[in-house]
Amino acid sequence: MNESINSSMKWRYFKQTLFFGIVRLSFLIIALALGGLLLYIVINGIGVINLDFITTMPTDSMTRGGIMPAIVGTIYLTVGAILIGLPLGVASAIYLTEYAVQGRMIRIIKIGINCLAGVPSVVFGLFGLGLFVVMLKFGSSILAGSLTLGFLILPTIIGAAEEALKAVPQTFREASLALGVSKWQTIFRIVLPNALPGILTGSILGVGRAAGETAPIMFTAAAFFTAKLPESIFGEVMALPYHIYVLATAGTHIEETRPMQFGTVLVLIAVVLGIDLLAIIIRSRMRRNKRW
Amino acid sequence: MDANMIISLHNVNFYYGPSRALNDISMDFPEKQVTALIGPSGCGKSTLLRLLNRMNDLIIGTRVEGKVLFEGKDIYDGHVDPVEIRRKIGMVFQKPNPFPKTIYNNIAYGPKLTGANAGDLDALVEQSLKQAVLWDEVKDVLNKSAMNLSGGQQQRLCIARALAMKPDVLLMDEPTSALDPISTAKIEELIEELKKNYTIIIVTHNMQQAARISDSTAFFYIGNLIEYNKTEKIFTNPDVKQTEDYITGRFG
Amino acid sequence: MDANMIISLHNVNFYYGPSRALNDISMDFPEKQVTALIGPSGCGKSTLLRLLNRMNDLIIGTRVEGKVLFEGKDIYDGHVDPVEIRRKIGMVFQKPNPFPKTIYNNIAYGPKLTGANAGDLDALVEQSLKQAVLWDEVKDVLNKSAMNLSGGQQQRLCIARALAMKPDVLLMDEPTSALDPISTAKIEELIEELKKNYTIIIVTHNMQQAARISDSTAFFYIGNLIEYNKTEKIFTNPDVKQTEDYITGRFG
Amino acid sequence: SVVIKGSTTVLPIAQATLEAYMKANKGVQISLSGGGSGDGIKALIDKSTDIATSSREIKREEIALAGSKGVKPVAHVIAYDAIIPVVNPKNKVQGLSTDQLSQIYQGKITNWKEVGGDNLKIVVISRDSSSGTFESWDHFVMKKSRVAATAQMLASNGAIVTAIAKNKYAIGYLGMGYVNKSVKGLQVNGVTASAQTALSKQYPMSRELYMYTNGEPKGEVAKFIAFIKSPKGQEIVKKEGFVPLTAFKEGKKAGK
Amino acid sequence: MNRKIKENIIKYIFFAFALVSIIVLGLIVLSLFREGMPIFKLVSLSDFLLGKDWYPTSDPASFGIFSLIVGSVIVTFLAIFIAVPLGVLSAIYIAEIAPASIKEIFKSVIELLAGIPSVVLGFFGMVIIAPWMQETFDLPTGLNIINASVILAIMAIPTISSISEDALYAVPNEFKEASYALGATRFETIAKVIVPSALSGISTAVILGISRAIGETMVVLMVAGGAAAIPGSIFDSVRPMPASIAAEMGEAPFGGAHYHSLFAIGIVLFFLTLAFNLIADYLSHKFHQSGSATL
Ligand SMILES: Nc1ncnc2c1ncn2[C@@H]1O[C@H](COP(=O)(O)OP(=O)(O)OP(=O)(O)O)[C@@H](O)[C@H]1O
Ligand SMILES: Nc1ncnc2c1ncn2[C@@H]1O[C@H](COP(=O)(O)OP(=O)(O)OP(=O)(O)O)[C@@H](O)[C@H]1O
Ligand SMILES: [Mg+2]
Ligand SMILES: [Mg+2]
Repeated sequence: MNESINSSMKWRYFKQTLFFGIVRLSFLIIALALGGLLLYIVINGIGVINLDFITTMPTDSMTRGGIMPAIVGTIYLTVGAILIGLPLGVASAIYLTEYAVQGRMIRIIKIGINCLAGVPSVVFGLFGLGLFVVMLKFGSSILAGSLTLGFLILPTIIGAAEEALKAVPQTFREASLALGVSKWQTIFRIVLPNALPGILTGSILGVGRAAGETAPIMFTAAAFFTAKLPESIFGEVMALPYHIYVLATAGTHIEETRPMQFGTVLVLIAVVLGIDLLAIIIRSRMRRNKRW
Repeated sequence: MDANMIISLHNVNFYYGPSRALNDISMDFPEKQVTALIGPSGCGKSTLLRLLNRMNDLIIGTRVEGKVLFEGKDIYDGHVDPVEIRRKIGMVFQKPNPFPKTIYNNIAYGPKLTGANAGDLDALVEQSLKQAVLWDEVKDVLNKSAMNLSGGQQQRLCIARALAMKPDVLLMDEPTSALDPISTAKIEELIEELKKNYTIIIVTHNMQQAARISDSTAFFYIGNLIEYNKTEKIFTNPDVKQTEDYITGRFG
Repeated sequence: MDANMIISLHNVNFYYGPSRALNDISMDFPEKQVTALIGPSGCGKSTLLRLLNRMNDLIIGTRVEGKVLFEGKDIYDGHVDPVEIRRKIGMVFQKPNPFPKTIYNNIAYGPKLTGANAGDLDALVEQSLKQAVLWDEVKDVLNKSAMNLSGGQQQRLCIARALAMKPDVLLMDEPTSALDPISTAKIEELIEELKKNYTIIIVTHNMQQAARISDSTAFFYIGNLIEYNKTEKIFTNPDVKQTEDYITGRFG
Repeated sequence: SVVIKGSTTVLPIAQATLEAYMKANKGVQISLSGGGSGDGIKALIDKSTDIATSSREIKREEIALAGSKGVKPVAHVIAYDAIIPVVNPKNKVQGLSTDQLSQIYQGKITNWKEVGGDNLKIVVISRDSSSGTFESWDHFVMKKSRVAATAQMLASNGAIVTAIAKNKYAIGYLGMGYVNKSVKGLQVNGVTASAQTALSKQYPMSRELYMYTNGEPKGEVAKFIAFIKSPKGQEIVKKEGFVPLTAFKEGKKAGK
Repeated sequence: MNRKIKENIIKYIFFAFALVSIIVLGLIVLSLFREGMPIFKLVSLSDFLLGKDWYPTSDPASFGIFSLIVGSVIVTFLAIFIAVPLGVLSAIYIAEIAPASIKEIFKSVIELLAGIPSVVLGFFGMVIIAPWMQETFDLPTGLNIINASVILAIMAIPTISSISEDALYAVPNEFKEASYALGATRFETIAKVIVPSALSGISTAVILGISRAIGETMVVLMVAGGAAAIPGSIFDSVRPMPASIAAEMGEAPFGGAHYHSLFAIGIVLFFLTLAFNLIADYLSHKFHQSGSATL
């Protein structure tokens, strides 16, 4: 009797050991794959990175010089995308969570928004091309690209902001309302400040995505080469992701520009992961200060 | 019950969606007295309390029938502003729920936003904290986060926060259920003190507490008001058998 | 206390990280009797209970000092398997926590893990549900989700689930605090019934309940065992003033 | 400021010349995008570019569309390009006939040994069917038959160079400027592609590269196009690996 | 009363913002249809979806996207086949097995990896994996289904892992405690209680991963090889739908049949993601467990 219990226990623990082994292995595979990828890029790209690479214009058919206009362009486009996506997204989320009467209509709207989060980025590019570039005659420009990217990240921001707003304990709202404070004051003074870390993280992650997207700006904003920085929002810009794409696939000097390609990849990764890291740090900071 | 009646309920029914949580309740709450609401879990005590300052407006799909008069006016009347009602009828919740702000700002929050007494905030904060018997403990840490206070202190802070609005009525939903005995004792003392100036309606699970602090007690059972009388009477010689069973612990 | 002692604590201290939650507890639990643990909130009742079947292993940073003997062996000994201990010492929680599975699978979950064969399972499920006085209410809906049961039914289901493992000891942490009076009464009856075959250790906030159902009662205060004696003695003539204050409702 | 947009094939010429032009004319701002010949012409029609580069002639529908929007595309030939079939340097095959090329691209010849190479499967790589380079290939080699669906269709000349350089099975085709040491250009019908043979039409597959403007160019645009057509500009065209117009003229002279 | 008006004004301002967002999002769909529908005057819907020949520039042109659909589906399916087990298992690792002290870090790392731009992954697949794969296995081409799938999987794993981890983390502690209290081991508790309870969230995670993979453009444009044929093996090239759009849109004459057909592919993609989202919505409601016992 005791023996059989023992052997069945052994079998149960064996399954556990096996399973834990598999799980650890999966994690290891992922860590190695992604770590290896990053390492490879760093090793290959670090060589060309220096001050000149970051601060000068490309010359000699991109085989020399730096990628400054692409960095600047990416910053312009990203800032533009934030200016459009953030206020629209957060305000929409506030309406949807705090004001709208929950019901089927809201559920449909939410499915719609989720759906758009899954729409291929190239489709956003087409939309931007059709609406901003052609119909509204913005041309291929910072404005058109920022709008397209702003809308691309809109579903992400709405989703993140909604989650953050919902995570604010209902008791805070009740406590405020029970004091005879009006609803909008409660939203501005209590709900929003407390949802800020969540909104921020979600938004920054969205922004990171905007900075790294290629397809949406291909038709709406990105230039292969500009000799000067743009002077207005109706100018075209170079952008890091697009620059990588063209360097790797177009031009007559693909092999010669390979180091620059790796360098550009490294810069782009640094920019995007830097933005994301910022989000994660801010979130953990704010979370530490706010224990509910 | 010869006191002035500040709140009166006339044949009130309350619904969460299709299900009725309160059945035909009629009762009056005397001014500047403590009324205790008791009854087993789920009998509708919290529902009744939240009805009195229209906090149930926040729950979707709820519906009120009947009349709820506050100082003679029906608070569910179309043109009554619930914000105004809530300013006059303060509330303290079961779980202490301070804002994640400083102690000072927790108290100052309401007055600042409603413009009431905005002139002398410091004095108001001090006065409210003193009323809630918390001043001595926190006067040196007013700028520290309220989240760092103990449960009992937080609950007194919430009371102070409500008092800072100078309400006429104070609703308390099991204000001591999450607290240790010492904090509980302090809050009970406080209630004794407050009833000189405020009408207090308190929900409690604790029979002894109801007996100690209230002037009148109402016993509810599954949405019905079973018995409502002077506390002494309820605890010594209730009219209804169910009430007796409940308070002697034969169930619950 | 002349019964056989199934669990013994010798100078037990318990720590959550740096803070001590139990101070030097020594006590014995008699076999096939009901022992009640009472005391104000936060005094360490749940902590003690979870110590007895090593559920506190799941909380990071906890530490036990002293000896906890079950059937004479220290359950915190290095080579003791907590999984084995938990099989022998069942537990019912404050809030009913059925799995989101069918009623049948809730009961069958544990026995299946330990290799009960399918033939016996049906009988075991029926027997456990009958023991928990739930069989009649659910026998036709065994394949419905347990989440659809009422709170009281869920709690009895959790008891049945624990019984299906045929434990020696049953730990119950405020098993009726979330329940309505009728469900409470049923569970109290059930405990009466179960003590014929099981050792039961129950935490309760409800003095009347402790008085009604337990053979011995232990009163805790801030991590200390203040008084431990026959229930009758505790409720009629406690040795310690604090105990008396507590059970007469002078605080808490 | 001038905006140039269009063919990826013309990109290297456009970029090198505009760099040189801007060096000579400080203060002029020119931006350049790829996207494709169609994209460029589209942009010309929307008036969102000043110059559309194209590796093919503008199509009839495009002219019609332009007309309806009041745009009048004017063509400027700025260089010539020879389309060269390329294979991996390890491949033994030195040359193919247009007919063989057609068969290979239709998927009818599937092994290198059928055309004198090793016993290896042929991996057919083509440019995207919408590119100007493909159109020329279609015109010169395929005639009316279709490229097999199993052919890899890569989105750029660069992708083709990368793919062929690493793949001993593969055959592809490139604009002359893109042929470098990592791939091997094939003779076609026994003729090696060079500026000379392309000009003399001995090499059968060469095409014009265009810049289109809306109406006759004016101002900076006119100056820039003039610069490309100037000997200095054509020097750059040659350096980038394409066939300069001047050489064509010389060739014509030589031919006479 | 004054305050009430103010309150309403603020409400309507928020409403206006929400409306703008929704309208814009609606416009995106609308513009797809406006530009895409005209193709169906030339080709019937079934010829478009089921036709095997994609020769948009030939004369006469053929607009059959079946092989493009097959390409998308195969690449996505294979990516999911790789990404789901790895993603879910790594989520289990982070949520239940990893030491508490490094949990937070692992989770952050996974989230960070979700941010690697797709063009970078595409670049990696094209410049490094393709030549390596082609030489090591002596394949006709390294730009093939398996390469694209692996890269897409790398892209989808962080999404799947991170959202699954949230779901596992959200499983009420009571369920776990109930299981342990019955004498279950950690593995048994994970396999029989925690994972089933988190199934709703995990399925959402998987569907989101699929949505992301099926709509991903740059990766498939750069590494799938672009052959518009029905593949015979996973070492063949394919031309997934987003790659077709991205590659051809630049060259397609504006307003022509080719142009419209590319938008029509966009519509097909939209419906695919819609379908996945509806499935996700359905699953998350079906598997949804009320967090704790409801009283
Ligand atoms: N938001 C809600 N939606 C639907 N039903 C509700 C809601 N809140 C409460 N109820 C139901 O209304 C009834 C009364 O609930 P209420 O919270 O008023 O009870 P209570 O007397 O305060 O109980 P407790 O002592 O447990 O707090 C209960 O049956 C409860 O299930
Ligand atoms: N996970 C934990 N981490 C740190 N401290 C804890 C933890 N759980 C409980 N404590 C602390 O240990 C002490 C005893 O808690 P315990 O839960 O045992 O009290 P209790 O007597 O069961 O109270 P209640 O009647 O409210 O359930 C309390 O001070 C509590 O704050
Ligand atoms: Mg209540
Ligand atoms: Mg407890």
